[in-house]
Amino acid sequence: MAVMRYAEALNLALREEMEADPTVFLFGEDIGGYGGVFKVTKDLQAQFGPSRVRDTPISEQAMTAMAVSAAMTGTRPVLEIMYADFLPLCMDALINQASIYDYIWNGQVQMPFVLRTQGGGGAGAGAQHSKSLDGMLAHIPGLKVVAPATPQDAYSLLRAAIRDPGPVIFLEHKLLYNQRGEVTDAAQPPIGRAVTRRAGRDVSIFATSRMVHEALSAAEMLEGDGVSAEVVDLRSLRPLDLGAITASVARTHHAVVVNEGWRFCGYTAELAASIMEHAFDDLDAPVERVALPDMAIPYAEPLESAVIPSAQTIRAAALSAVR
Amino acid sequence: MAVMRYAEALNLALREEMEADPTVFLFGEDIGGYGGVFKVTKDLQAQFGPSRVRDTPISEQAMTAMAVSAAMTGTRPVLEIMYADFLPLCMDALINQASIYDYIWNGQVQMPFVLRTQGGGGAGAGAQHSKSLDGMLAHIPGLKVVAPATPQDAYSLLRAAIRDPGPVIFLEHKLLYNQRGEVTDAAQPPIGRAVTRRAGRDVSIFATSRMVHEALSAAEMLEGDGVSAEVVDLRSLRPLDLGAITASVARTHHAVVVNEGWRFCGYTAELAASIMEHAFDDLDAPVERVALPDMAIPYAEPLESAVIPSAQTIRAAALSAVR
Amino acid sequence: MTANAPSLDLQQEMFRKMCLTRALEEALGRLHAQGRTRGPIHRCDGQEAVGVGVTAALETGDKVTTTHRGHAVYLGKGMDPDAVVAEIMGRATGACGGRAGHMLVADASLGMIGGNAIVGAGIPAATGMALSMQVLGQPHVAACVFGDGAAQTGICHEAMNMAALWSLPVIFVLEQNRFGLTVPFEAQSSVPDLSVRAAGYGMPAVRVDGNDVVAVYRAVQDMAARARRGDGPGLIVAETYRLEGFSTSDMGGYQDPAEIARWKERDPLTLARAALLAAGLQAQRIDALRAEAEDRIAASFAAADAAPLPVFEPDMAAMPYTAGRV
Amino acid sequence: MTANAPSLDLQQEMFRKMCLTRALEEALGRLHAQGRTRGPIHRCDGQEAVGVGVTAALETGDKVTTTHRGHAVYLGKGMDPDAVVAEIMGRATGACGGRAGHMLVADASLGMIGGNAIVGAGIPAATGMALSMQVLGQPHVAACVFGDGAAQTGICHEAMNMAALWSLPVIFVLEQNRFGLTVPFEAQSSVPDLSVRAAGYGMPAVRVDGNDVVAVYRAVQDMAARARRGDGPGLIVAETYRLEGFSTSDMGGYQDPAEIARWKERDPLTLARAALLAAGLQAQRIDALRAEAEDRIAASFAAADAAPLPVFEPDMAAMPYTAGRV
Ligand SMILES: Cc1ncc(C[n+]2csc(CCOP(=O)(O)OP(=O)(O)O)c2C)c(N)n1
Ligand SMILES: Cc1ncc(C[n+]2csc(CCOP(=O)(O)OP(=O)(O)O)c2C)c(N)n1
Ligand SMILES: [Mg+2]
Ligand SMILES: [Mg+2]
Repeated sequence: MAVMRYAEALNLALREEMEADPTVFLFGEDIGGYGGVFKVTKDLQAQFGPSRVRDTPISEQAMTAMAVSAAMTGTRPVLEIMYADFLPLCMDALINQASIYDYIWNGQVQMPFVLRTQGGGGAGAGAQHSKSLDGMLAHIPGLKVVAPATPQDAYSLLRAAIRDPGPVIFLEHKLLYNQRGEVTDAAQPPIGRAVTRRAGRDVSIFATSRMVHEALSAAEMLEGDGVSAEVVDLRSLRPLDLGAITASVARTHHAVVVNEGWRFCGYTAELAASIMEHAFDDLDAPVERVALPDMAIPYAEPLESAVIPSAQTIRAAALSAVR
Repeated sequence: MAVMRYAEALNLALREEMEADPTVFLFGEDIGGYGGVFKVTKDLQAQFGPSRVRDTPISEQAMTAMAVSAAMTGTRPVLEIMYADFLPLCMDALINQASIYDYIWNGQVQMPFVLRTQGGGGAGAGAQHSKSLDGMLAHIPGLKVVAPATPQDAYSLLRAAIRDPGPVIFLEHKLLYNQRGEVTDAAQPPIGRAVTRRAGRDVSIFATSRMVHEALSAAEMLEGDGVSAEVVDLRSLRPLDLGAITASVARTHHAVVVNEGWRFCGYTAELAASIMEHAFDDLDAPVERVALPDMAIPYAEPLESAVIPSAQTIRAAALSAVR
Repeated sequence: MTANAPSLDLQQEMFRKMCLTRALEEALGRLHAQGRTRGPIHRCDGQEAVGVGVTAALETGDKVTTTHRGHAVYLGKGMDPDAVVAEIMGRATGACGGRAGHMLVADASLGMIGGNAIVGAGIPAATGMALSMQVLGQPHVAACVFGDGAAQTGICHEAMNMAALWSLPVIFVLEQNRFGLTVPFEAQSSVPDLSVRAAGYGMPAVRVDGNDVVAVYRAVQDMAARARRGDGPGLIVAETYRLEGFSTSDMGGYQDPAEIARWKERDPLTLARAALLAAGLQAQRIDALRAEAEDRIAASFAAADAAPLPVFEPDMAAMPYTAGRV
Repeated sequence: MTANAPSLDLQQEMFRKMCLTRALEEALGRLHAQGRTRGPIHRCDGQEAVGVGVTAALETGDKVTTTHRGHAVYLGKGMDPDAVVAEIMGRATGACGGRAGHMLVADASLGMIGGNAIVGAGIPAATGMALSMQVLGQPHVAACVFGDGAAQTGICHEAMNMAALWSLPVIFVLEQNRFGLTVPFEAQSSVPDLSVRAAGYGMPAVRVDGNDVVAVYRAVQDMAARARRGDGPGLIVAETYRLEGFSTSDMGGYQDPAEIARWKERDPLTLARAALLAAGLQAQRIDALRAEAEDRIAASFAAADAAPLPVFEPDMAAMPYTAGRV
C-alpha cells in the first residue's frame, strides 16, 4: 500500500474497521476533535461523528468497565487509555470482569473489545508516565495482549484485534509512533504468532515492542563480537508462540529475553520460565533476562537512560549467555 | 506463650503494636464493632476507640491512597482489604504512589503502612472472591509482600510489618484463620527469610501461604514413593530469600515451586526463573511449577477442587521433577 | 409522575415472583442451617419488591445488572427457577453450569447480565450497556440495582457522570437496605439522603417505598420512559431494609431486633397481598399464588438435588499459549 | 464569610510568588521553544492566583498536594526557586535530585507532598494526610489543588465522602481552568457548576474568582478555620482559565483565541497589581517586586545550567531479593 508512520498505520486500521463495521466505536480521553495526544485517532470524529468517536471525562475505571459490558451487548468498543501507567485504574474491569465471564457464563456472552494504550520510557515523562506493565496484563486469563513493533504489525494486529471475539489489550509505544515503514493489507498475521526479524546461529533474542529494535541493534554489534544473534519479535505476549521460541532455541542453544517492564515477576520471568521448562535440554546456559531494574523510572536524562534496556544491555546479556 | 488460632495470633499482634505505638491505627470495612468478617480485629475498637479502629465505606481505591499518604505524615496505618480479589481497585495507590516516592523523593518521606488482606480458594466463594494475586503484588518495586502460613508467623510477621519503615502487603489465607499453633514472642524472624519446614534430599518444594501445608502433605506421600522432599516456606514473597533457595537446590538438584495464583506470568514464573538463573548448574531437571490453571475460579465443588493446587498436584510435580 | 398503574395481571405476576424469591431465600436459609449450601449466600428476603418491581418495568431487549444479592432480579427478569436454584446448588444443570455460583448468575438471552460480587461493578456495567444501545440507536434501556454501600464507590461517580453527560438510557436503582455489610448506612454515607447526589449529575431522582412493588415499578417505568425518549438517566432510591444478615456467614450482633420487627410489619409480600385484595383479587387466589410459588421452588430444589454435579473442563480460550498448548 | 483581609505584607508576598511563578513559566516556554526542556511541561500562567492564594492561607504544619501543573503551589508553599528549577531541569541539585521531574516535586519539610501526575490522585492523598492529623490530634489541615478534569474521577468521590463522613480537616480546591487536557469542561462534566456536588457530601462549597489571589486566600482561610475547629472539609471552586495549552506537547487548535484574550484581560498579576495600588503601595515598589522575581528565576536557571547532572544509583530499597542481592 504505502510507507507510513506507525501512528498513521493505526489510524488507517481504525478507519477501515469502522467503515467495515458500524458496531465498532471509539472512546477515550481527547481522541475526538483533537485526534488523540499521539494523533492516532486523527480526523476520525469528523468522519464518523461524535457518537462513534467519543471524548470522555477522566474516568478510566468506569470506562474500562463500560468497554466490557458494551462489548457484551452488541458493539465492538475500542477504548484508548492514554498511558499504560493508568492501567492500574482499569484492573478491576480486566481481572474481575472481562477475564471471567466467558468461562463462568459458559460462553453466553462475547466481549470483543480492544483496549489501546501506549507505554514505555525514554521520553523524560517521569515515574508515572513511562512504565510498561506488560507482565501484569499478560497474567490475566482470557485476555489477549499484543504489542506491535512495526507500522505493518500496528496495522495488521489492530485490525485483527478489533475483529477478535474476545478482549485484546493493544500495547503501543510512545517512541514508535513516528517510525515509518511499508504497510500492506496482504499480510494478515493472526494474533499469537511471533516473527523472526533476523536469523542467527548462536543466541536467540526474544523481544517485545520497541525492544525489538534495540535487539536488532544489539545483533549488529554482536556480529562484531563474533556472535550470530537471532532476533524474534514476539508480537503477541498472550497467547505466547511457544513453538517459535522452542524452535529457535533448539537451533541456538542460548536465549536472551527482553521486555521493558520491571524484572521481578515481570514478563521476562515468564519467558525465562517457559523457555527453561520447554527447552531445558536444548539450553547450554541459563536464559538471560533484560528488563527494567526493579525501581521507579527516574526523570533526569542520565538516570532514565541508565534504567531503560538498550542495545548495549542486550548485547551484554547475549555475551554472557554465550560465554 | 500459648496455643492459638491464626486469626487470634493476628489479633494479638495488632493489639500489642497498638498498645506500644499510639501512631498505629486500623481502618477497613467492617473491622470496628463487628471485628472484621474474619474476626481478626475483634474487640480492638472497644479497646482503642473508633478513631484508631475505623469502619470505612466501600472505597478501596481511596482508602489505599489514604494509607499511603497517612503513612507519609506521621501515622502507621494498617488497612484491611477484605478480599485479595479487591486489590485491583488498589493498584494505582500501590503502583503509581507507594512504590515511587521513596526513590523519586530521595528518601524525604517514609511510608510505614501495612495492607492486610486475605486470598485463596477452596471456600466456594466463586470467581470474584477466591483469587491469589501474589505475582502482581510482588512485581511492584518498593513493596514488601509477606504471606504467613502458621499462627507463629502470622503473629511475628505482622508485628515486623507494622514496624517496617516501608509499605508491606500482608497476605492472609481464608482457610488458615482457624489453624491452631503455638505462638511465642521469642522468635522474631525478620521479613525476607524463608524457613525450612521439612528437610529432604531429593527434591526441594518451595511454597507460599496455605500451599506450604499442601506441600508438607505431598512430602508425606512422596516418602511412600521413595522420594525425600524438602519443604521450604518462603514466607516473604518480596524480598525473596534467594540464599535459602539456592542452598536447598544445591542439595537436592530438583525443584518444585508452588503458589495459588495463576501460572502464566505469576509468582511461580519468577521462582522458576530465579532458580534457573541462580542454580542452573545445580539443576538436574527443569523447575516444576504448580499453580492455578490460567482461568477463572469456578464455583461448584468438583470444579473448584479441580483447579486449586493440592498435595496431589504437588506430589505429581515432584515426581516428574525427579524422574 | 406519569406512570401507569400496573394491570391486575402484572400485579399478580409481580406477587408471584416475589413469592418465588421468598421461597427461595427461606429454603436457602434452611439448607444453610443444615450445612448444605456452598460459599456465602446473600438473601434478599424483605427486599423482593425492589428486584421484582424493577424488572417488571423493563421490556424485552432491556438489560439489567444486579449485585451479590440478586435473586429477586434473576427471577424477576424471568429466569427459570430450576436454572437459578441448580446454579446456586452448584449443579451441571445450573444457569451457568455451576461455574458462576449464586452471586454471579447470568442469562444473556433475557438481558440479565448479571449478578456481580464486586461492590459497585454493576453500575458501570449497566452504563456500558446503555452506551452500546445509544451507539447502535436501539430503543432499549439498561437498569442497575445496587446497594447503599455501592453508592460510595468511585466507579458509581464516574458512571453516573458519564451517563448524565451523554444522556445514556440507564436507570440507577439504589436499593437502600440501610447496611453495607455490617456497618450501618449512616456510618458509610456523608449524607442521610442519597437521592441528593443526583443533582451533582443534573439528573432527576426520586425516593420510593422499596417495600411497595407497585411504587418501585412505577418509578422505574417513569425513568425508563424518560430514558427511551433520549432524556438520559435517573436515580431511584428504593428504601427498604435487610432482614436476614448480610450473608449466611453473618455472625450477627449488630442489627436492632426492634428495628427488624418494625420492618417485618411492612413485609413487601404483606403489602402486595393487601394491594391485590384492595384491587379485588380474592384471598384464596392470592394464597394459591403463594402456595404454587412455594411448590415451584421446592420442585426446583428437588430437581437440583437429583441433577448431576458438573465435570471439570479447562478453559481453553483463556490459556496463555498459542494453539491452546499448556 | 469571616475571613480577614490579608495584611499588605502578605499581599506583597503573594504578588511576589505569583511573579516568580510567571517568570518560571515564561522561561520554560522559551526553553521549550529551543528544545531545551525534558518531557512534557504543564504551565500554569494565568492561574498563579490559585496555587499562591491557597498556600498563603496555610500554616506551618499544614500540608498541600497538587497536580501535574503545580509550579504555583511549589513556590507558594515556600520552596526555594533554585531547587524547583533545578528539578525541572533534571539536575542533581534539584529538590529531588532530578529523580522526580516537574510533575512530581516534593519538599516534605514544607509539607508540600507533592505534585502528582495521576489525575485525581492528589485528592485522596490530602485526605489521608488529614486522616493522619485527626488520628494524631494535630491542629493542622491538608489542602489539595485539583483540576476540573480530576473532579470526574472516582477517587474524588470516595475521598470526599470519607472526608465529610469523618469531618477530616481537608480543603478541596478545585482549580477550574475550563479544560481537561484538550476537552472543554462542558464535555466532561454533567453539571455546569461543580460546586453543587458538595451537597452530595453535606459539606459547604464556595465559588471564587480564581484570578483574584485575595479571594482565593480568604476562601481557603475560611475553610481552614472550619476544618481546624473540627467542622470538617469544604470545597472551593476557583474559576480561572488555562492560557497556555495543556503542556508543551500541545498541538493547539481547540482553544478560542477570543476567549483567551478575554481572560488575559483578567490576568491575575494585573488584578493583584491593581489591588496593591489600591491598598496604597507605590507602582515603583510593585514593579520592583516583579523585576526582582524575574531576576531570581533567571538566576535559578543559570544555577541549574551550571549544576551537575545526577549520577545513577540503583534503588536498593526497592530490590526484590533479601539483602539487596540482584
Ligand atoms: C469492592 C468490594 N468491596 C467489598 C466487598 C465485600 N462486600 C460484599 S457485600 C458488601 C456490602 C455491600 O453493601 P451494599 O452495596 O449496600 O449491598 P447490600 O449487601 O446491602 O445489598 C461488602 C462490603 C465487595 N464484595 N466488593
Ligand atoms: C488518571 C489519568 N488519566 C489521564 C491522564 C492524562 N492527563 C494529564 S493532565 C489531563 C487533564 C487534567 O485535567 P484537569 O484535572 O482539569 O487539570 P488541568 O490540566 O486542567 O490543570 C489528563 C487527561 C493522567 N495524567 N492521569
Ligand atoms: Mg446495603
Ligand atoms: Mg482543568
